[in-house]
Amino acid sequence: MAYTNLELAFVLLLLGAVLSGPMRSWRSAGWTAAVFVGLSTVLAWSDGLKALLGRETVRAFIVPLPTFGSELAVSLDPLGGGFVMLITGVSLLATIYSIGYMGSYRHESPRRFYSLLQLFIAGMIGVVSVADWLFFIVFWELMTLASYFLVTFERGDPKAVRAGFKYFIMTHVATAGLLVTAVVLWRSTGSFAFEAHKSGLALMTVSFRSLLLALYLLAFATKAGIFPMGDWLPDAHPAAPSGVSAILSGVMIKLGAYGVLRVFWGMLPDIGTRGEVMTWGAVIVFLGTLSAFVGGLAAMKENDSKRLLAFSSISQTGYIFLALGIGIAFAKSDTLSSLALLGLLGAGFHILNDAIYKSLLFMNAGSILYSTGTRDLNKVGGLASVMPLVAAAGLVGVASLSGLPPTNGFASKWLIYQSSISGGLHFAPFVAVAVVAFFVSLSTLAYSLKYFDTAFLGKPAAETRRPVPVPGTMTLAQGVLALACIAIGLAPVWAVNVIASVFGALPAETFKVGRVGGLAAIPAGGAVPALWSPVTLFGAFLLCFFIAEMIRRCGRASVRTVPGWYGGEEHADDEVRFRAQGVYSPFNEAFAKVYPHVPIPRLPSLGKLKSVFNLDSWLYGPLLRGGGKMVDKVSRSHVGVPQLYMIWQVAGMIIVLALLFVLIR
Amino acid sequence: MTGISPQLVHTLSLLMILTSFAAVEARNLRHSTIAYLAQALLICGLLLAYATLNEALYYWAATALVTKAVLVPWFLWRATADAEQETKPLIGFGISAVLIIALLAVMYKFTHAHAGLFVNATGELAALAETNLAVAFTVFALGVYAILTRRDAIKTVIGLCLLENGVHLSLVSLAPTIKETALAGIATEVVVTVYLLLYIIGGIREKFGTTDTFKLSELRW
Amino acid sequence: MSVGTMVVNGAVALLLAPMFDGIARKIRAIIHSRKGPPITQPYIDILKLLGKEDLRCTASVVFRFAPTIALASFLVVALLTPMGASPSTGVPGDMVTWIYFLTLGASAIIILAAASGNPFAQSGAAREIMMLLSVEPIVVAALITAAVKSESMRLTDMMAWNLANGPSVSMVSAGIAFLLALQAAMGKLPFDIPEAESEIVDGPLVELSGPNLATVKLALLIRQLVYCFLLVQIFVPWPALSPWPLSVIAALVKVLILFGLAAVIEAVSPRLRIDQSMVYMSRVLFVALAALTFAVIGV
Amino acid sequence: MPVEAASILPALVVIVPTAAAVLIFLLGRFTTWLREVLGVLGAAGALALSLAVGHSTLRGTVLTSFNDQFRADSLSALLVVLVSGIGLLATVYSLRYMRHQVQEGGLPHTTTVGRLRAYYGWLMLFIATMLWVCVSNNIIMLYVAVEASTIASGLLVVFYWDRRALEAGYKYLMLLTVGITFSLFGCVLVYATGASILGGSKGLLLSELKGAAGMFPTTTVVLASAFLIVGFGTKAGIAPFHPWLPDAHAEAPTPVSALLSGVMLKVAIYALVRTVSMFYPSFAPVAMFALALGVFTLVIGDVMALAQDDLKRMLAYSSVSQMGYVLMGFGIGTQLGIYAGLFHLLNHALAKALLFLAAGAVMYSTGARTISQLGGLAKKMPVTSFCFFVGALAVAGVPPFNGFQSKLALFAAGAGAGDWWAVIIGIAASLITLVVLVKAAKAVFWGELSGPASGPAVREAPLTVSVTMAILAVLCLVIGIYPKAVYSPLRAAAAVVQTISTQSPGLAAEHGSAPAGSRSALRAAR
Repeated sequence: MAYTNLELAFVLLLLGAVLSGPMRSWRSAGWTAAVFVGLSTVLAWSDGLKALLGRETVRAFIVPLPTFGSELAVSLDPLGGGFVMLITGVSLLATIYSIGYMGSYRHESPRRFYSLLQLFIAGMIGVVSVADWLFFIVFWELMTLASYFLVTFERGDPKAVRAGFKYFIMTHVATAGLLVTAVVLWRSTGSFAFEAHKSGLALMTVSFRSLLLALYLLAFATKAGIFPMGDWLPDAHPAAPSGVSAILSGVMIKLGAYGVLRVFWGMLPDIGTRGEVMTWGAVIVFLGTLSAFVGGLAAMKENDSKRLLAFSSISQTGYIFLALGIGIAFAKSDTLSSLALLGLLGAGFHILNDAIYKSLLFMNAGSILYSTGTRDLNKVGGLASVMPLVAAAGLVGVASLSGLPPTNGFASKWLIYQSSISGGLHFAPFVAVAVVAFFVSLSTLAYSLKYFDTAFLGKPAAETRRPVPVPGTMTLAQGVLALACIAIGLAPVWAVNVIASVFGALPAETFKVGRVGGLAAIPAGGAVPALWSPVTLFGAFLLCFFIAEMIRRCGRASVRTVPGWYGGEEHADDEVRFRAQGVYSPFNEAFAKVYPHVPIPRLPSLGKLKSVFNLDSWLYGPLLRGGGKMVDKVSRSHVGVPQLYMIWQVAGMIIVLALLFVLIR
Repeated sequence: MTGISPQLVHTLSLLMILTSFAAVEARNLRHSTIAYLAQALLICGLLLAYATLNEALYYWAATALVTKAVLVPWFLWRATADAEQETKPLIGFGISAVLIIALLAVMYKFTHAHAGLFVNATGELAALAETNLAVAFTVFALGVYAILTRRDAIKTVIGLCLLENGVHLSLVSLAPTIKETALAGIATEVVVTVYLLLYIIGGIREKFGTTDTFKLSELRW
Repeated sequence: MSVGTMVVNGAVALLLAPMFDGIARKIRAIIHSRKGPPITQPYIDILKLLGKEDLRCTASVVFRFAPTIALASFLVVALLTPMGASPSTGVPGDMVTWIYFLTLGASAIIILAAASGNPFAQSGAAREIMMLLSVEPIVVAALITAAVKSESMRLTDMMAWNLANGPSVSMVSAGIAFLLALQAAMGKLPFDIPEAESEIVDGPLVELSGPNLATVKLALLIRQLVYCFLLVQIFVPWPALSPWPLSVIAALVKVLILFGLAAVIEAVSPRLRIDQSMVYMSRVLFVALAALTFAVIGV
Repeated sequence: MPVEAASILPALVVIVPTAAAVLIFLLGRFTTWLREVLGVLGAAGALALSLAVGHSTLRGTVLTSFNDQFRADSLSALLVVLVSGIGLLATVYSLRYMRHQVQEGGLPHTTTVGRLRAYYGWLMLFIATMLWVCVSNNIIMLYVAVEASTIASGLLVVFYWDRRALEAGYKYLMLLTVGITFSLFGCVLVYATGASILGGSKGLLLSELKGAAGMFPTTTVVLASAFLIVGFGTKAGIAPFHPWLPDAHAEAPTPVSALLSGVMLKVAIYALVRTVSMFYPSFAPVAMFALALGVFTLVIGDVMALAQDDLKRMLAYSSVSQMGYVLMGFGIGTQLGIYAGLFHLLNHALAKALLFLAAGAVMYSTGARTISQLGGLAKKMPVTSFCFFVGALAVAGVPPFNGFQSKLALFAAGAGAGDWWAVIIGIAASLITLVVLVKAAKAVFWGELSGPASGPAVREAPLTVSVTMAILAVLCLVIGIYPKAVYSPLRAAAAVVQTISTQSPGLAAEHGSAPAGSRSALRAAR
């Protein structure tokens, strides 16, 4: 039987896990892992490209489980292909990054890192390359398990351990829902195959189907870190080693979006469910908007670099779900096909971009941690002079995170706004979504600038140790990602074409591709006309830059370096350093006053928002405490006196008799 | 198919109730031991009575004599060497007397009502079986009752013996005519367990200084 | 054609922006019953500054190039702004592009401030962002209203739609919301919170001098101009004179009126605290959202 | 229909460890090493014979000896191999562990090296009696064997002879004996009725009774199955008859705990299934009832486990819940259900034994077993922590470990039979299990080194200890990744048990592969 390269890649990863397992030295283990991940990346890309560009499904059959109506088989359709390429690409860079980064864990043993890392990658690849719920769940769990051990890599740190535990349990509770749906549909169809379950869903009553879909959504939204369910994210991502955080935030949480696509885009019955699909789309949009908003505001208040980025992950995943929902909402309508495509394109493109710049930024924050030993933005500053390249990469990262043209972040946000506004023409609430999205993107700008300014600009901080330069591998990984940001930003057309093929559509239905790679939305199929021609505009921008520089220089002013002016007094650098916590403090206080006055939407203040966001305090905490009380009561019934236990025996005996009489008579 | 005297069996089995009542209620462990001894002898008598139908039962009678009537009482006697008075039970004499009478009545009615369902003998054997089953259930119930309401570990052991007697009585009266019954009866002698329990109780007495089972509640929740 | 438009737009922005400021200062002086500087004063200031010594408080590259980037991006915004009434189809952008290039310039200034490492500058930068956060949503809401009405995200289409269909409730109220936010968008009193001279000595610009200061000042002036242009062209595009140079002139007149209005308000009102300004902005945002709702309803 | 072949093997399986026990009692007093060698030899011999039995039963023959008193079909074979295999591991584990316990004194107790003789002797007897349960074909002897295993293990439970041990031992013996006396009543009823139907000695033989069960009068069935469920259920730790279990499992020496939790419970549930399943075809409600009991048990067990701070008690309670899963499988009663029950029985035997051995290793090196006292051991005891995590995840049913396979089969079976409530509760409870075990694992092995764990003497457990754990861990992983390995024996074993009458028995023969029930269950469900 013919092996696909993907299987080969998978096997290679397992092999790498085995080989790099016993190694004692960080370097050798790291390079081994990097080599194996690199090889499997090449292989995976070969298959992914085949699936993506060929718009075909790479299939290979491995092991049958006929009695479960299930089979382990590679089935890589364009969607899976795209994700496989994303996963392997980011993971490879993260692995290379880790070679340098993990140098700060000399005291730990590399065994617990690289093997798990490769298992983690393998799990993710498995998730996106099967078309069978049973094995989907198996790989999903493998992924969760490996990532759990990676998150708790600093097992000496109780906070990390707690965070990992929270992550593990929350995702597992969600996955149980997945298991339930799988078993239910297996029962009604006798198979675990995606296709079979699609037909199974079609046969069910609306209410029951809605129940199952809700379970699906719960599972995937939890993994994706969508606001109410994704509460594990801001704890777990900072806790993990930065390379892992990059993968977690970069690709793993995107698999939640993958699942939503699989189910709500791929598995909903085609006929007679338009209203239903619309409803689910709206639900997803709502969830997305909510967590985009909450995540953005929470990030603005955060002073811990990695936590800030984690919240921003929540916010950006919110964007993805937002667009996803719009795409799904109109997916089944015949007239608004290209509007649906617009939404899906926006989501897909934003998945790609967020994967790139979010992993870049986590690596960036990791470099700060590596160099200064702290994640607290109050304790760092002026790092640009220590690591200029990292700073440059960080600048590109924050630029595209906040969607400044001409980076890739702008291109996808452009699509998202366009889809939400044109969606608003057909389903009014989506317009409000557009406004919120704009506001969130401004808050994104706010917190990303806060991150960049306080960390890299300004005066060096006195609190922390002298920053050490970061290894080349770390810089390399970030450089590659930064270049990717700009390249995709300048030529979004290519990306859009590829992503359109993921959804089996032709972009030409929606876009007129301009002479120089511009995108012009055609007013057809529900999309409104819009235009984004990056090359032209960037050309114009360069021209203007030239002019502006001319103006600036025309005076031939002489240059002199002087100390900063602090109202005429002399100050040491640290005294006049503007700390991160001060950045938006007026704003944050103001929020508390402002928002209650806003008639619509009536939002809690930032402070309250934090407490709303902190689900432990009002949801999980009481739940656990209540459960604990219950458990305690039950356990108190075991008083240890033998007679009591025997009374149970006899009572049980009598009950058994009675019940059996009832049952059998 | 005769040679077995119904009256004898009736009397013996009804006497068993009295003995077990005594064994449960006697405050002095040695007295209840003696009561148990008496009951053991009664069982042997019953076995002998049935043995006229099935000589295999003679072997059982013999072993029963050794285990029930000799070994177990002896163990109990040794175990109660230094503490003859049992610790105060949960339920006093009067109530338990009433309970036991009620129990007997219920069991009697029940078995006479439903015994036919699982007594497959005929004629007087059936009648015997019904009486015996009633008695057996009562004794069984008494054993359970003793185990539940008596705080003294040794008393619970006696209760256990009563349980076993009840089972044996039902065994012999349900399938008196089959050879294997004897084998079954012999195999299910509980004497080893009793010895082991008393051994452990000895240990408990030396560690805890008492045989009050309510004190045995350090391992809980 | 489009290239021509863009050239004109750029030229207008670069050359006339200081003049509007000069006029505004004149009006203010008159209200203060002063003589006031000549209208050309801003040109003179800028030219003088261009020649002055360039003092650098930091060697940061960002600090070096941020002023230019700010000016360049606001120029790009100017290119994208429909200044003449004729729908110049070729402009390679839409409302999203417009807003984001504006944001690009703003963030250039913010980064510049942060790079200077001066606390005044940095708190000014923070305030800048906060103003952005409270003003932009209003502008966006207004623009989205227009987009919904005209079913297009291209500014020129919005303008054309308004010209074709005449005023409508939603558009007018959106325009009013924009107008109420304009003062803050232009960074004039009572909303000049980011660079409050008497408070944080010009905020982001405190460390700037010579050509850098000139560039940033010019950039900020251009920003004021494009905001005004956007308002008048999208929400009150009438009269649509042709040929389009005429319409450009008409637009300039309208902008001039706006500037005068702004100058009057500036002259008579004290500076608000940022929280007060946000209360105000939240109210205005309400108006804008109401406009949007009207648009969705279809009035 | 499998061919029957007279063979001495089933009897030998029992006799060999018994002989080893006798030898230990006789010769053990002379030298220390002799009893250990004899012990290992006995267990190893038992394992070898069991494998032989398994081999021949896999080829479809049923071994009988002593005119059908001993009978080994594929179900017995599965249990026998399990018992003797884990028995051997526990014996090997004991070598260093028990010496350490009685010499350096891991726990406060009063034992002497001399009593190790009794230890190994009773250990062998314990294993022998459990094997006896599995191969006995005589319903009365089944009871006798179960009671005998109680006695043998009872002496092992009180081995330390301190307050806790004695209390645990008393409860253990008392509750179990009472419970098993119930089952004796059940056995007597079945025997008497069967004897009157089949006549004479046939009434004792399970293999014969199976056929006759359909003709039993209803009352007898009700009484008998009630007595049997309660009796053997007590032994199997089914709630609410479980309270002896945590005490005994926690206070016994660790290898014994591993045996108790790992196999003794399984042997008891085997006896339960052997006897009760004979009523399945004609009295389906019995199965329904078993299902309900199983679900109740798994909930209670998990809830109680949540409340524990003592590592071994926690494991014991989680055993209760897992036995609930097993009973649930048997209660579902379809072919797939019984297959799943057996599969989970196997997996839980491996995983829970592993967990107890790992906990023992922790006690071995730290002397502490209170979860809240321990912490950060992973640095000092990597192997142990690895094994514990494997065990925990396997029991919790996380892929790619074996527990997932069986639980999936279980839920599939429940779904197939339409017992939705059971499936939902089962899945939810398995999440609690996960919480319990992983929480304990991270508390013990992660975080800062604290309390007893920080002692200088704390180091990885000795070779014999860690090797036994490693073997079990590897087994868990292998079965989890390649479950096909155990399909055929499980299929054969499942085919032995009679299923409830929603489907024709022997469907396993119809299909090529193991959980053949699934499709038939589906057919039944449709």
